[in-house]
Amino acid sequence: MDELRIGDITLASRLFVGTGKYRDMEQTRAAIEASGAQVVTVAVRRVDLAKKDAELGRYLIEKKYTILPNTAGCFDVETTLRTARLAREMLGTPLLKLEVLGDEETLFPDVPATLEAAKILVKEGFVVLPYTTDDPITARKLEDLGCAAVMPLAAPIGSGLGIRNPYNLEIILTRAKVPVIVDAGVGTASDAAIAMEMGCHGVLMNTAIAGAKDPVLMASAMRKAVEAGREAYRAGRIPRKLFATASSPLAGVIGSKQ
Amino acid sequence: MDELRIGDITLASRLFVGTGKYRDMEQTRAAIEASGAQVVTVAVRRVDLAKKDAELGRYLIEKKYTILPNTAGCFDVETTLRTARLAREMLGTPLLKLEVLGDEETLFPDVPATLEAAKILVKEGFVVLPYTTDDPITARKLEDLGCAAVMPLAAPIGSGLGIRNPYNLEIILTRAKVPVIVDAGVGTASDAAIAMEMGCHGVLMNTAIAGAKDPVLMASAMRKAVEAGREAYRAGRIPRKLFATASSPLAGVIGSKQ
Amino acid sequence: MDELRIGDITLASRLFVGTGKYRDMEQTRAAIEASGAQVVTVAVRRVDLAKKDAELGRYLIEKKYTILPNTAGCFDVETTLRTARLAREMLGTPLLKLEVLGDEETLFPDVPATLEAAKILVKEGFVVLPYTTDDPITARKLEDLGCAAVMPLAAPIGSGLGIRNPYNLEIILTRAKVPVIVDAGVGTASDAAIAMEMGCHGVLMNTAIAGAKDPVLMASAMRKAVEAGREAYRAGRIPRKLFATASSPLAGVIGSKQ
Amino acid sequence: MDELRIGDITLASRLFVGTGKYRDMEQTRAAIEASGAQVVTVAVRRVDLAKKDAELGRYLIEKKYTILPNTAGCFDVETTLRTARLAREMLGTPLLKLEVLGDEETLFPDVPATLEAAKILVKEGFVVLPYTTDDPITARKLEDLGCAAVMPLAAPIGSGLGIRNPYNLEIILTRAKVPVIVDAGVGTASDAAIAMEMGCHGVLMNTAIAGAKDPVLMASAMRKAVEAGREAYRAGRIPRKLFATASSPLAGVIGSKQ
Amino acid sequence: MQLEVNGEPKEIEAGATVRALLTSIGLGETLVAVERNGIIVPRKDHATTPLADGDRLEVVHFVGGG
Amino acid sequence: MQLEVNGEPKEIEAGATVRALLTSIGLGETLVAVERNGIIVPRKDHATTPLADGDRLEVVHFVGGG
Amino acid sequence: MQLEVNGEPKEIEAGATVRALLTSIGLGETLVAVERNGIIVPRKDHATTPLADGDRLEVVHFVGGG
Amino acid sequence: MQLEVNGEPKEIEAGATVRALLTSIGLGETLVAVERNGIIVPRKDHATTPLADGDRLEVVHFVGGG
Repeated sequence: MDELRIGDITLASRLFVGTGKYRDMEQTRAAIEASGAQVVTVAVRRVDLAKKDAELGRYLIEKKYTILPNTAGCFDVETTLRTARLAREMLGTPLLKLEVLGDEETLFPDVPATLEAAKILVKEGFVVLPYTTDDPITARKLEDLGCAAVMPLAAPIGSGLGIRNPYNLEIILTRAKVPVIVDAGVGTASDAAIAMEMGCHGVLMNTAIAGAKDPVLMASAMRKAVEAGREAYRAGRIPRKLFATASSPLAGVIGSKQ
Repeated sequence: MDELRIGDITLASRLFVGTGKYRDMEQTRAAIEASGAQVVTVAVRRVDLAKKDAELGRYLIEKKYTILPNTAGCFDVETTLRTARLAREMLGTPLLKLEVLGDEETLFPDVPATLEAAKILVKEGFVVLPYTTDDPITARKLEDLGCAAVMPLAAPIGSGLGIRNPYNLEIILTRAKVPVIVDAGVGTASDAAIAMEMGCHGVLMNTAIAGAKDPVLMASAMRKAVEAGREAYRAGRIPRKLFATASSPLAGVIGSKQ
Repeated sequence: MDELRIGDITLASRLFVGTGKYRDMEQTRAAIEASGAQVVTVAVRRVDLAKKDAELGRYLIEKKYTILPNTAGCFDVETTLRTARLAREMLGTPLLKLEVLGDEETLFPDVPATLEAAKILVKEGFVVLPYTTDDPITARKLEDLGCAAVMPLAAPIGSGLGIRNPYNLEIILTRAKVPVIVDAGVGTASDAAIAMEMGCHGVLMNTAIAGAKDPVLMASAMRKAVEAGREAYRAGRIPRKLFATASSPLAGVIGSKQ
Repeated sequence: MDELRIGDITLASRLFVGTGKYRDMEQTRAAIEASGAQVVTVAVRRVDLAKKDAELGRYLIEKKYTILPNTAGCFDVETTLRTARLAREMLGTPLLKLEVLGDEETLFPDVPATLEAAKILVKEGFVVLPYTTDDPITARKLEDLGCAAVMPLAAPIGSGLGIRNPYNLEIILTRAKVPVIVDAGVGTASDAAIAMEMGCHGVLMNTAIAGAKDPVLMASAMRKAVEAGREAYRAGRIPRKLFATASSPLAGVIGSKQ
Repeated sequence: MQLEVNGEPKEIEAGATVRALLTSIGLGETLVAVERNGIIVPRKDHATTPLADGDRLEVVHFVGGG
Repeated sequence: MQLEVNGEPKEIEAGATVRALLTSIGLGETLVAVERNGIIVPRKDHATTPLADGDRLEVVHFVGGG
Repeated sequence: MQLEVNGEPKEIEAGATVRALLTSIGLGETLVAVERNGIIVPRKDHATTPLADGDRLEVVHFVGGG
Repeated sequence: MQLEVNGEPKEIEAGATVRALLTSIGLGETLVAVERNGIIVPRKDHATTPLADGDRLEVVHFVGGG
């Protein structure tokens, strides 16, 4: 059985999906289901006192999804820590997608702040899955701090650019001893397949599905793409060559002399 | 129902697989089945008088695969025509994968010879699916000659390089009125997904599956990749952007002033 | 001395420039001069009976440029041959840039027509430099027909996409015994440098210079880029590696223990 | 005049070269001269008590090169600061290429340590040019700390991979108010040209020149490539298009009807 | 007394507990979490934790995010 | 009489038909096709097409190919 | 007599040579080339080649091109 | 007295200055820089800065680097 272990969770699906930006709860439900994901990310936000609604959380719990709360929207260590603790209080589980953002324009992580927050949260018992740049040094530091996985971005959040630097990702994969999950930047199915073919252990995405014209169909595409990429990785692809190699035998063609 | 029509054949699967280079008949069978392909290519070769064996043909017919005989190994028009006619005589159906090769090192098509053979074979009633370069002019000529599809190469046969020139392929796709099937050069699952995401109508491959370390698993990967790419194409991917767009709401974070 | 021989011409500059699309004759002159090119392409067109003007031809002859007339705009063999013969009559020299175009949208060559015209023109004594696709089979046929060089396109004429398929170009370069000159598709300086670094013997361009905001400055850029690419090719670049190699010594840093 | 200002230095050449890894002093001299560089990087190392030799420093001072000492080889803030101060004491000028490395395998910077060292050194009056990842957040922080330029890596030091992530670099360029100099990763001339065409203000390299088979010829190639890329940037390249645009007029071809 | 709840002023009777606050807002206790002056109030303590005038409270739940 | 079958010489009795040839090789008639001197011999004519001395025959079937 | 020059009708006196035609158009003989009914008229023959009624002529020169 | 220079032990007469150390090594004062126990000794102070037993010195110059 080809399963992924993160902390003490064992997963058959390597696709992690977000729940933001869907048209409505019905579309959210249909897309998540079509994606086959077992782990689903959510954000922690103030209850809108005017129209409080816990429908999303209730649904995910009822359907037994593994909820992965994030600290999206946090731009400093303090807010990040408080948001993380609120998430744990709400859910009773220590799983956390750590994000400490650098600015709104790029939504790239703030590297020193992410490291600082990771250090504290690991000590507090969180199972930390940090969103990070594709910098191999930062990835290693996060691993050394005790993070349960590292989650380098493929490209800016919501950009749809795909894996912009496979070289850095390959260095991270070569060196990591924890799972490497590509987080952010996937645009279409082949992007997810490429990540898995490189040996990534999973892919996390939200906008690529929720922002597609048909999110439910795209969710299905992503499920198949992640599975295809993983199977291709395990199956061992053919080497790349400049010249051709025949697939049909060249001998035995009619008219040839023996 | 998202089906592909070529000539008067209607297909649910957009993956076309070859039957060359497998370890044995058992592996051939398992890989073809795992690929989900409905159309299967075969070569036409002299019966080896010492050890004649029609197992492959019998199996494909029994399992109701659509057999697509090729003219692989033919380097001139005359041999190509004779091979095509023998294939039709054997099978009783006019479907033909036309290949007239330029040389053994590249296995690229001989463009003028391919055009000449296509012209004659279409007139003789064949349903011609020609292997061609990614030259948009040649693709159009083949279409104008009455070919049922055009099958540009992604890269040299067996090279595993993937779609080396998406620009030419995109020009062909923009202009073609017959199905465009990428034939040759696919190396791994994402290559197939990319072809489908570009709007190709199908992908034909042999070495990428048969040459993988685990051909049956790779066949499954390819099946999913082609479906993923097709679904992503139909689902309408998000646009590419240089900067980020948040997937979690930026408002409602704790600690912020209203 | 690193010179290029084509037919019996010996060239110090490996940049070939067109003369179309400039604002006026003055800009044409300044750009050609800044490019350092020795070979300059021109088109053959009917004298406009209303405003005949031979200024371009006179200038090029006076400045001792090697004039390379083209058959641009010809879409059939007959018109191509007649245009070629008129060019030779006008100039008294057999140098010819052969173009037989497939259609106006792509301006890709018509491969069979190009081969047919090349065969006839070589027999008539022309020194034929054919514009062709990046198909290695066609390139070899043109060479076998006696062409003095082969000139594969990098991308569609005027598209500025650069070398869209370095793999095909590399196959052509590996096999060719005549000079390989990239013709069409260059967009900016690095595109020209890349072609030369791959081992191409020259680059021919027009729109990339004439269509730039400042054509004279771009001409200078192209001159330097072609020289830079050629020198880099001859100098022997470092190999590509995934990991780092220090350029400063790692020993002798202060504070370290011996 | 197209000049580059960094701190209060004004430069005509935008190529910065290192002095490591040459065969001998003679080759060092010839390569630096051929590169046309005005700024030359050096490392600070313990005098070897057995064979002390100040030839390099003497030569650079005599030839009036602007010496840019680096802190290469430093893996912690303290050693970096001490090395920087020693360099300033030796040279009497505050120019500094700041490197705080993460590990020997990647030679990627340690981002938090680089930020910390930059902060201190700027306060001490150094003109700090920091080597950094291509992370736009870190680049902005370095700028905000008062660095005189930012120097993102294109790829690992000595890897020769070229600009592996033009997207990140483009984001940095869009936002930076100080010069952006690509430092590390260039492999050949076109890599340098591409950096300059993107709008980078300079390129710093060592291994690409010193490690070439013919370093002096490669130095000349790099000089021309940087100039070519800069001129192309200033000249304003043509837009990229999928389809063709003729460079020769399509009207006036012989044989056509009016 | 006067509280600040999610950045907005809110009036509540003196001596109210966290649970009372949640009830007054119309929230149950599942799927929300409460922070009082920067410190989490565990769910089990909601009923026994009195609020004080000037307390700053954050009451959060899950929303769609990626 | 002497034939050339798939590029190799083959001796067969005079007057033999295509079907006889196939039988002598040990082949049935399904899943093979026969060309005689460059012209297809349709399956339905195998039994009635006599061979002649010096005939060049191609007998083909399907093999794995891509 | 009536000629077609570069796709347009042109009237010229009977018996005119190629050179006369070029002169009448205002062209010298350098840097142009002439084709008459699909065949090149070499420059050295311009003065001695008479035109005939109905001749189709192409008179070309170089223009900017790539 | 005993110094550590560039990580290696070095014996020098008591009361020697930085300049004396450099001279004893065979170095001039240009193009080198000296750090004593982690603090730069400016060139102008070389002649007047006495060394003490156990001092750790770093004496550096420029080498090729990138």
